[in-house]
Amino acid sequence: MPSATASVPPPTRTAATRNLGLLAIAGSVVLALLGLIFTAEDVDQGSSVRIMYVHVPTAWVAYLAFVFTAVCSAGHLWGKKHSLNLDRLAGASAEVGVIFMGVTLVTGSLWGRLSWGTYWQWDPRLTTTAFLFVTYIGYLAVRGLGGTQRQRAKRSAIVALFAVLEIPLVHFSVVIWRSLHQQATVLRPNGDVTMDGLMLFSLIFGVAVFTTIFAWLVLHRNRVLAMEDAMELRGIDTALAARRSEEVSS
Amino acid sequence: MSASINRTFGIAKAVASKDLRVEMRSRVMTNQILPFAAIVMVLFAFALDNDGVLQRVAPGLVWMATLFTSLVVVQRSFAVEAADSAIDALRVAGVAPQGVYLGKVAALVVQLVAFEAVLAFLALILYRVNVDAHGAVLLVTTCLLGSLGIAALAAVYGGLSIAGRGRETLLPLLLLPAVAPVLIGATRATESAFGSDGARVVEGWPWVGLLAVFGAVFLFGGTLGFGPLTDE
Amino acid sequence: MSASINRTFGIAKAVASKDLRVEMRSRVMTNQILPFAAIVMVLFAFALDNDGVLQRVAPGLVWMATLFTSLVVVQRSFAVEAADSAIDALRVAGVAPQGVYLGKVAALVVQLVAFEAVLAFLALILYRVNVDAHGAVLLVTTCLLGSLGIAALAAVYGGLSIAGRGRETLLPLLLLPAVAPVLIGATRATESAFGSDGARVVEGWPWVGLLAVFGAVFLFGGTLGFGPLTDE
Amino acid sequence: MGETSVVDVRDAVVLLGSFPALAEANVRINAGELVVVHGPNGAGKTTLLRLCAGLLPLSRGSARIMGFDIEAERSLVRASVGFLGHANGLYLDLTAGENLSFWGHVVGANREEVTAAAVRMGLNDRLLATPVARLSAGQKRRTALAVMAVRRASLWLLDEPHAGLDAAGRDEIDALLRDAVAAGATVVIASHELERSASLASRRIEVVGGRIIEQGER
Amino acid sequence: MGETSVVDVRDAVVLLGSFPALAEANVRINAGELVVVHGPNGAGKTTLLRLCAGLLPLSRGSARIMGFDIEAERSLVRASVGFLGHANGLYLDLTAGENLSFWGHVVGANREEVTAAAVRMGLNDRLLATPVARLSAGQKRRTALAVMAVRRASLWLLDEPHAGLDAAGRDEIDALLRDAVAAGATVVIASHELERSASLASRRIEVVGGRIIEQGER
Ligand code: HEM
Ligand SMILES: Nc1ncnc2c1ncn2[C@@H]1O[C@H](COP(=O)(O)OP(=O)(O)OP(=O)(O)O)[C@@H](O)[C@H]1O
Ligand SMILES: Nc1ncnc2c1ncn2[C@@H]1O[C@H](COP(=O)(O)OP(=O)(O)OP(=O)(O)O)[C@@H](O)[C@H]1O
Ligand SMILES: [Mg+2]
Ligand SMILES: [Mg+2]
Repeated sequence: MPSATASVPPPTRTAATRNLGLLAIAGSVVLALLGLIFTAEDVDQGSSVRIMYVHVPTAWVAYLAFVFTAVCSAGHLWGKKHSLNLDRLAGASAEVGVIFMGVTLVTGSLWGRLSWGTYWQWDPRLTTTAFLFVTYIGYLAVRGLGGTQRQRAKRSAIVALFAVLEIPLVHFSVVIWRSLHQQATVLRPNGDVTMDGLMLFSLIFGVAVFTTIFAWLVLHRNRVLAMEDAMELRGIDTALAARRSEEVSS
Repeated sequence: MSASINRTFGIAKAVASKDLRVEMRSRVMTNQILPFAAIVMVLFAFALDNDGVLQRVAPGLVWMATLFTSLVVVQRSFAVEAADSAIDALRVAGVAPQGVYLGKVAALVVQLVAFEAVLAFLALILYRVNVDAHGAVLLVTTCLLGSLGIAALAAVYGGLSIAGRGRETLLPLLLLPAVAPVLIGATRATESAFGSDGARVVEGWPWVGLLAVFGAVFLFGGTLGFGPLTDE
Repeated sequence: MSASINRTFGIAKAVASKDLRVEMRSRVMTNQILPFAAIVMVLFAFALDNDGVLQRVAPGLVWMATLFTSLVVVQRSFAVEAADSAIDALRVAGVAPQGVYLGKVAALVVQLVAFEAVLAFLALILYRVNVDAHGAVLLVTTCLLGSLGIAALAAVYGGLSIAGRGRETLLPLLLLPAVAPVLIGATRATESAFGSDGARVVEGWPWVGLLAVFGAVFLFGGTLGFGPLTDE
Repeated sequence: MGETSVVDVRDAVVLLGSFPALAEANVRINAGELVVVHGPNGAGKTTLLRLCAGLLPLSRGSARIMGFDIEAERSLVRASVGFLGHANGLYLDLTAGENLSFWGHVVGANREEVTAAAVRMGLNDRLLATPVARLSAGQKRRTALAVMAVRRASLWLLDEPHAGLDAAGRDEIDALLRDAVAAGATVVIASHELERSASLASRRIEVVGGRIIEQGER
Repeated sequence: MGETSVVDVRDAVVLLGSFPALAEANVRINAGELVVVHGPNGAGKTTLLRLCAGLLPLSRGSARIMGFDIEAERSLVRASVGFLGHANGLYLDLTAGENLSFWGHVVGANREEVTAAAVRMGLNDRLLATPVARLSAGQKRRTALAVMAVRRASLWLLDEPHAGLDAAGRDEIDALLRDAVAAGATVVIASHELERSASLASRRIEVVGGRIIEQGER
């Protein structure tokens, strides 16, 4: 049943992926212009508010990545074929998510230094974010446990479904525990948005740009993972040959 | 269906009583973990006396110790399965993994609650915490639900971590961040029960609600996930 | 005499490097104890932020964690000997027990010092402790001598604990009271190094002297006592 | 033939780490056989038994046990086999009696069956009340075999069941296995004891270097 | 006769817990003998070997090993015997090679001797580089026996040395033990394999119920 050859997805050198990459680059440039030049300074925070255009989108896209991981994992577990490709997509998405979450942490710390005078506060939002980050490092460690690809897929899919439950906790941490961190300003429960028009636009534009970057990275990473899996399967032949020659020689 | 559920609970009972019996024989909890926790509490009492800090720290300390204990106990509980490869026999017996999981959780909860009882009692004496009748009810509920949440999650990841040599290292990495909310909720509820920092008892109940939700979600997820996670 | 001393040190070296290699393979320290200690420190920071308590508690926390770690590590270090009865082979090989003891202590000290380095570093960051050059020297000396004292005692009791089944449970009971003076001395010296509560660095050195005395006494006693205690 | 195959392993590759402990092995065993697996140390006997018990993942090839696919229907496979490895699978802190009655509870055997199995393997009341950790090597193995007898599996997989047993114990095992076959079970044992297993088994399988080099006639 | 007795156990009682695993046992073994200890499971074979290795306290009676009193001169006794029990005494996280070279360091054997022992027990480079935990049962036993060979003890005490070994391995052990005797050592093994040990040993000791019921002629 487990087949000897992994299905390697189509090459990434297609027009679609290339355009996606170009779009990501162009978008980044526009976002930089918007963030650094066109948007106004904040009344209280001055220029440091510009960190927001990276900080908030990376946080949200990291959420998106983790949710995507969970969706792919569910698809793997409950799908008829138990597709390994979905498992690799889940892994790729989690890797990119961890990187984005790392960017959130770093930009948040820098911002904190500017607005609170310290890199780190033991604040619920910050702490839960750090835990979410650690959880997905744990998820990646589970992926690296070894065993066959099916074992890896099943194990990590279950862990992913547990891990995704932490996201609401991070999001609502500011509500549950009194927090220093910015309360929800955009995604408020009551739907009001309190933000200057261009700032809001830039923020949403940033989210779009980082989502494009995310998609582009996941496509490539997924392909690399598929090739690694294929290499691993090919390694079995080498190992079999080695064992045969050992038995002959001894 | 109901027969199979009965069977699952039968297995859970067998596994739980086996685990508790092993613990009674080895006495790791009573002779090893409890004294250590007690000494930590005494040392804290020395280090932080004379300034209300103590009462404030007490709840956090109790729950931190519980978390740590759950790690040790769950690791031991699966080490016992692995020692003479009993786990292979269990896997092959066609035993419902849900039964094994629920049994492990039950044994773990019993041990954790016993541990917390001693610790809470120590806190009352050492840190001069006062608990009234309402507070006591809150405290007991918190202990039960908090332990359930921790145990439900610890047993899942404990099962994952024995699946191969060297995997023990995963347990804290996976468990600690996931269980942190339970820890915080339980600590806040205990603060209310202890009246630390002027917290009132009624403030504790919403946290208990949160603990109940966590406990239920983890137990449900664990019952579903334990089998696939450990069946390799 | 000198030949036999050389031989003892040769064995100590073999045992120490074997222990460290086993640890490197199993990575219990790096993947299991360290993350746990780190998260405890993080949670403490979370629980006790905003009120100078943190800096005051930090030294005690570091040493309490070290003590706990020494327990786990020494237990593992003898569990490794007991797992496949390697200890029987060692006993029968006519190996000088002094060599085994010194080797175990050395491996333990290396692991504890590595652990403390990480913890102290974390304390510096998380708890915003400041250490100047003199403080750093004091800190390093304290870590070395404090670890030596703990390790020298822990190895004796560790040996005792494998001499029979179920005795591991005795370990903390025996170890904790004996090691308390080391713990207090090391904590005080670290407080001086950290400048907690306005302590000055020079105030730390007398404590270091005490640690040196304890370390020497425990090491000497252990070297003499380890053989008779474990040879049954 | 296909229907009666209790074990049907085809071109199976099992990787332990990156080492192919089974390297394209082919085994077929019919219902009611008592088969012995021979081969040098490290040949893959244990791996073959563990694979058939559903304890190892298959990297390539296929394996059907009692008609169930070992990957897709693992839990059905596991429910119908009994496995005893090199280790005894006992709880060392519990007494032999407690171990037996735990398994009795788990598999739903009644008290008489448990007692009968203990008596059959020569475990007297003193031994039943002794923690397994304190039993002698052979007494531990006897306890493990009593547990197997309680299990009443339809496919018995035993890794060196005679190891550590005295002469009388070896005969008892042989009788136990013959009875199991008479009651309709299939038995596969790995063994290094050529003479004893030749008289016991109906067929011999020879494993070398992760492949089956001889299967005897069926 | 008194001077050449390597093992001289008289009326020895050894209590495990409160159970007399040896109940007034008398054994005498001379230098250069290769003796096999037989007996049913739980008879006290392992206990006898462990007593002679200085690993168990004597409750009553006396025991002299290589002329040293087992209670008063325990460390001298231990230094001159080599012991292999039911367990292999290996560090499971270390590779077979690392285990061997650890023992080489401890007993002061040089690298050639260590390599020779490994080769003799059929451990190739791949096995030497594999962690012991991953070796097959027989490969572990081979490693343990290679360690014994490195030890060069004057009294070898082996508990079922053949357990888990394949046919070739059993012959290798027999040769190893014969060589040890030829080099002046005394060898005592416990075994359940009557035929094999009859051809190997110069004398047979029969233990039943903690007492020696037959010692053969010396
Ligand atoms: C290390 C420090 C920080 C971390 C880990 C962090 C983390 C996060 C995360 C995870 C989010 C997404 C929240 C959600 O929508 O669920 C977020 C949003 C946000 N953060 Fe931070 N943050 C940090 C520091 C800061 C600082 C210093 C500021 C500004 C003073 C800030 C301002 C914001 C704002 C305005 C949002 C958008 C809020 C919303 O609309 O929901 N953050 N941060
Ligand atoms: N992780 C690993 N890396 C390398 N080799 C491994 C690993 N795990 C197992 N092996 C090898 O795989 C083989 C497993 O063989 P198996 O245990 O099935 O042998 P066996 O036929 O039962 O031998 P024995 O008679 O000694 O019990 C051994 O050669 C072992 O060295
Ligand atoms: N603590 C204890 N309490 C009661 N009985 C004990 C205890 N420890 C050991 N025994 C008994 O002592 C005996 C020890 O026998 P020993 O291990 O020497 O047997 P053996 O001849 O080596 O048997 P085998 O062939 O099975 O290896 C066993 O009968 C065992 O049940
Ligand atoms: Mg085997
Ligand atoms: Mg024995």
